[in-house]
Amino acid sequence: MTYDFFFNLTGSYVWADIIQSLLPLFIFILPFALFAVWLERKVSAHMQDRLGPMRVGKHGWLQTVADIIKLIQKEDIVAENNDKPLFNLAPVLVFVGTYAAFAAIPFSSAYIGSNIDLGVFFIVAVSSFVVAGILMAGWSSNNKYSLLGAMRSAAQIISYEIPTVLVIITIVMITGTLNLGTLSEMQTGHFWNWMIFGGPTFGLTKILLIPFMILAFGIIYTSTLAEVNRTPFDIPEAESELVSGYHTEYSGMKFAMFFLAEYANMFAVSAIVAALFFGGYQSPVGYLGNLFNIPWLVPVEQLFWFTAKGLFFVFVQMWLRWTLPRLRVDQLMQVCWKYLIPLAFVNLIVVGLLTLL
Amino acid sequence: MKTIEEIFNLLKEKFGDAIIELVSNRPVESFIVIAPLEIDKVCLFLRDNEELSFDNLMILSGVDDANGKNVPDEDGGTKIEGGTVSVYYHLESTKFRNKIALKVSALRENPEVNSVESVWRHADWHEREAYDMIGIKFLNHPDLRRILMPYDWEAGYPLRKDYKNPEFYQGMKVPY
Amino acid sequence: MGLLDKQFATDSIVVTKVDDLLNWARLSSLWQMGFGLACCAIEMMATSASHYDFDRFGVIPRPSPRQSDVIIISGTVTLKMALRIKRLYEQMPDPKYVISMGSCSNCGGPYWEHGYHVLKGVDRVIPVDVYVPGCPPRPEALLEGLLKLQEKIRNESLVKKSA
Amino acid sequence: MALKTEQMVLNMGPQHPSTHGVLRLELELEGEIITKVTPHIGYLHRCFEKHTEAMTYPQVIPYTDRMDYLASMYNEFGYAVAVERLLGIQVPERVDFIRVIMGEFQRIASHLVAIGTYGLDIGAFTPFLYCFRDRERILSLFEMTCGARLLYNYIWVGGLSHDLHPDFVRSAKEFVTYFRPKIKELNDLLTNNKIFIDRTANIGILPKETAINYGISGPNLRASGFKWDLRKDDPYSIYNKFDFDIPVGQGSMGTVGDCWDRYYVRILEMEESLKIIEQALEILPEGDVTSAIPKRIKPPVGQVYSRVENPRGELGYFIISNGQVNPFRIKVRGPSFVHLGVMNELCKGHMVADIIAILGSIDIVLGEVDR
Repeated sequence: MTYDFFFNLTGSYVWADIIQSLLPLFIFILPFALFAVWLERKVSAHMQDRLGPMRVGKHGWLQTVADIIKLIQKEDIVAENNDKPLFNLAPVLVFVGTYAAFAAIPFSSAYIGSNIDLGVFFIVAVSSFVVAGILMAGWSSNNKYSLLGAMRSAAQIISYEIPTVLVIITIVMITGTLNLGTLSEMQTGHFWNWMIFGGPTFGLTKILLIPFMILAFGIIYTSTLAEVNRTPFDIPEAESELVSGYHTEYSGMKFAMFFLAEYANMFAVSAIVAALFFGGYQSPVGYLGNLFNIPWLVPVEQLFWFTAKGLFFVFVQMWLRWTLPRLRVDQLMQVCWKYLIPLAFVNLIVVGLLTLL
Repeated sequence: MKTIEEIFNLLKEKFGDAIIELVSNRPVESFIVIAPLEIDKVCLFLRDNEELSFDNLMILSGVDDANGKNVPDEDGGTKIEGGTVSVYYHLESTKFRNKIALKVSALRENPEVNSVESVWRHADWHEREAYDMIGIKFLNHPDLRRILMPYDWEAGYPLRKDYKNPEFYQGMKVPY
Repeated sequence: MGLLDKQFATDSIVVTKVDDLLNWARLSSLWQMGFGLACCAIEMMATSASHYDFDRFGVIPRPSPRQSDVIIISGTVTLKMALRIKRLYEQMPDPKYVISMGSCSNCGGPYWEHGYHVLKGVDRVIPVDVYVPGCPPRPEALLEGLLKLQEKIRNESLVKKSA
Repeated sequence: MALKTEQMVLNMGPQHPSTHGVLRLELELEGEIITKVTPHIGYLHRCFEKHTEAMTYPQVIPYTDRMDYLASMYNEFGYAVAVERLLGIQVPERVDFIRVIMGEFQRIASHLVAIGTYGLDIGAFTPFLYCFRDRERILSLFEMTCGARLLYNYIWVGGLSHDLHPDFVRSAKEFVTYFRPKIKELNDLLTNNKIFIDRTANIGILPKETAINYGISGPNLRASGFKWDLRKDDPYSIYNKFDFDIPVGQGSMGTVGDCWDRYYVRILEMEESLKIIEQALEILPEGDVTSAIPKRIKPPVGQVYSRVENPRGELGYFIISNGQVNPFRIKVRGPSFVHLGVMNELCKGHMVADIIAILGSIDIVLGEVDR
């Protein structure tokens, strides 16, 4: 829909492609990352009886802008013993891995970067780039803290991808599609059609599915927390142990890229959770656009609902971060291999049986 | 609970000449003076004897007695020649709530005292500190290095009374 | 030195405006190196904590010197530590600033006379921008020191100074 | 052909977010498992003992403040008690009461920092700020009394520098009622958190015999299950007038003497300190606090080893007097100095993350380690 619009506007497939693909970066990821960093600082401050940034703009809303402008023109240190090509490539790779995931995320029925049939699969695959980037960062920094952080991170992200994928398979088994757009469309109507409430099925199956869906949601939310290195799983960058983990040696804009990628990633996983379980861009109650018969309002409302759901989960991530301590690296692995993966398997089998009903 | 006189007599009986004297005419605290090369055996006895059981070394302190002669040195100041440095041991029995102080003295030029590190692990760092600050060498200590001062500090032992501060350390001016 | 500093030979309206923007960004997001030495470090922590809240000024502690803009020398600098502080300072990316907090790091403080192992002032090893007196300075004093530093940054320029 | 492998040496500090100051730990690692820890100290060696030899007895007090800067009141307290023993003087009753009140407030403040930074080490940021918020209230009480927030120079040999502020008793009582629920809040947030327990229980176990052999004292010794508190076992000042318990480690989450026990003993001790403060405030006698301060302090030739129960453990002063106005030698037994010596014993076989947990749980202050 938007693609056609841009095509008509510029008269060229190439330009339409470029605009289409850059759109989420400029209208969404960068502003969102800036906003999320500010939000994180405000949320943490208010949880801790503080005020947070106050001096730059009203309630410090320009704080992150100032941070980024400062970081852009900071000296970019590449130390003598760094592995320079890898050191320079790593932040780009992390950023790209995160950004590419946004291509398949359905922001609204009118805008999906690339409405491919393998949407979910694509996101899972492409976000694994991040692991490579982190490993490269840790190795090339030639710093023992970075190396430890990177090794922990690789182990963690790869392990936690398994329960994530198992839960995704569970959903795919019910819906029969990997396309996130279709998946969202299936959950249309009201909130009881969301997957967390058993999806658009009817009767006994739906009621029986609800507890297993809630379990599936718990598993996937926990494992996505680990995949984006948030507390209680922020072991790769555990400040009190490993200084700042794999990005210890990065300064200036390269650090900013890690920083922005982390926050963009937070939204990406929240968006996946929202799309899989909470109706994607669908409104829980109905559309004003339909009510007043204004067709263009519906996609805008959908964008609002999608962002709101995503932001809610981002908020929960922040909430957890400022409440919980962090696990140790072996306990982290235990949580994954001893609890989450067996549970996810059991869940998969039971849901599989239930869908046969 | 035994008094310090009783402990002194007990030790005298067991170790003979190694136990030098009992100083009890000073205010607040009395102490037993012991030969520096016998102190570890005496301490082991004090710890393991059923009736004494001094299981806790409270503090081990090195002291420069500064009881030698003051003589002028090359650059106009004075330095101390001769005399002794001492180590004080304060022991406690957590079982009998009893406390005792021991002292050993060694010659200032090359002070050598047996280490009690094998009796109380606690003594490890205190002995290193006494070495670092006063320059007392503890024989049989497993790891006798400087502890507080930098490992490459060459200007002597700071808590000796005639210590002189160097002008520079690694290019940084030391005096105000 | 940052990427742009002292790259311009002459002043112009563009440079001045860029100056203003960069100075604003620099002074509003002074990330502090999370690094304490002695007693003053406790007051520095108290300044970051709820009651005084350094975060209001955009100051957050970063554990790594590579990501910090300002190092607060909070406490006595000993000879053993001085070379490490110098190295930490050198690890920070430009533009970087130094706040010397407390009498000890200003001039040796109470240890100036007999402190055989105390460096009498951190300015013997690294350049200092703002000195905050006190033993230890109250958090308000540290905040004032930060405001002074911001004032200093506000008047910086990208123009290369001619001799 | 076998691959050549070697152990990784990780250098932690002197600048590291959680070495609590300028401690340097040299870790030998086998993967993430620790085979050896070598602490290197002295990065904050401020020559305390040299200074004391050049100062008169009262002039030493500000320097004792700067040793354990989280428990300045108690350092002064210990020093004053030691010199008074050497002089053989008795202080007025009100002085003793105020000293005890200040000392116990200091204990709470110090434990709050210990607990807060421990949370920070484990990864929970918020409890740290809650602790500092509550500590700020105690600091304002101190400020009201002597005008300083951190280093007080308040307890003098033979007395105190000032009497209490007229509002002090009321504010102190207010604090006690304010603080009790906060301990519960802390328990909810951190102590009973499943992740926190997982991280700290059964980690860094210190058996009682080892602890005594290493000279461990204070909360760390009590956490190992040994009921030993100098306030009761070697009473000084007027502690024998108060009714309070000595909490010991029970091993309720793991083994006796693990990190969780060391942490929890501190929580319980704060409650006991509140009890002492309440009792002392009730029966605070009137009197002059400066009357017993000697004009000129010149103790006789002699020596004393005097110790008090600092928030961290046994703080001892060994003073040798040669009859002059300045001490001949003062040697301090700092509890942190002693406790740090046990690190290697505790850390062997644990992981890198546990080092932080263990170091935080033994609660050291580098100012006192290096003096």
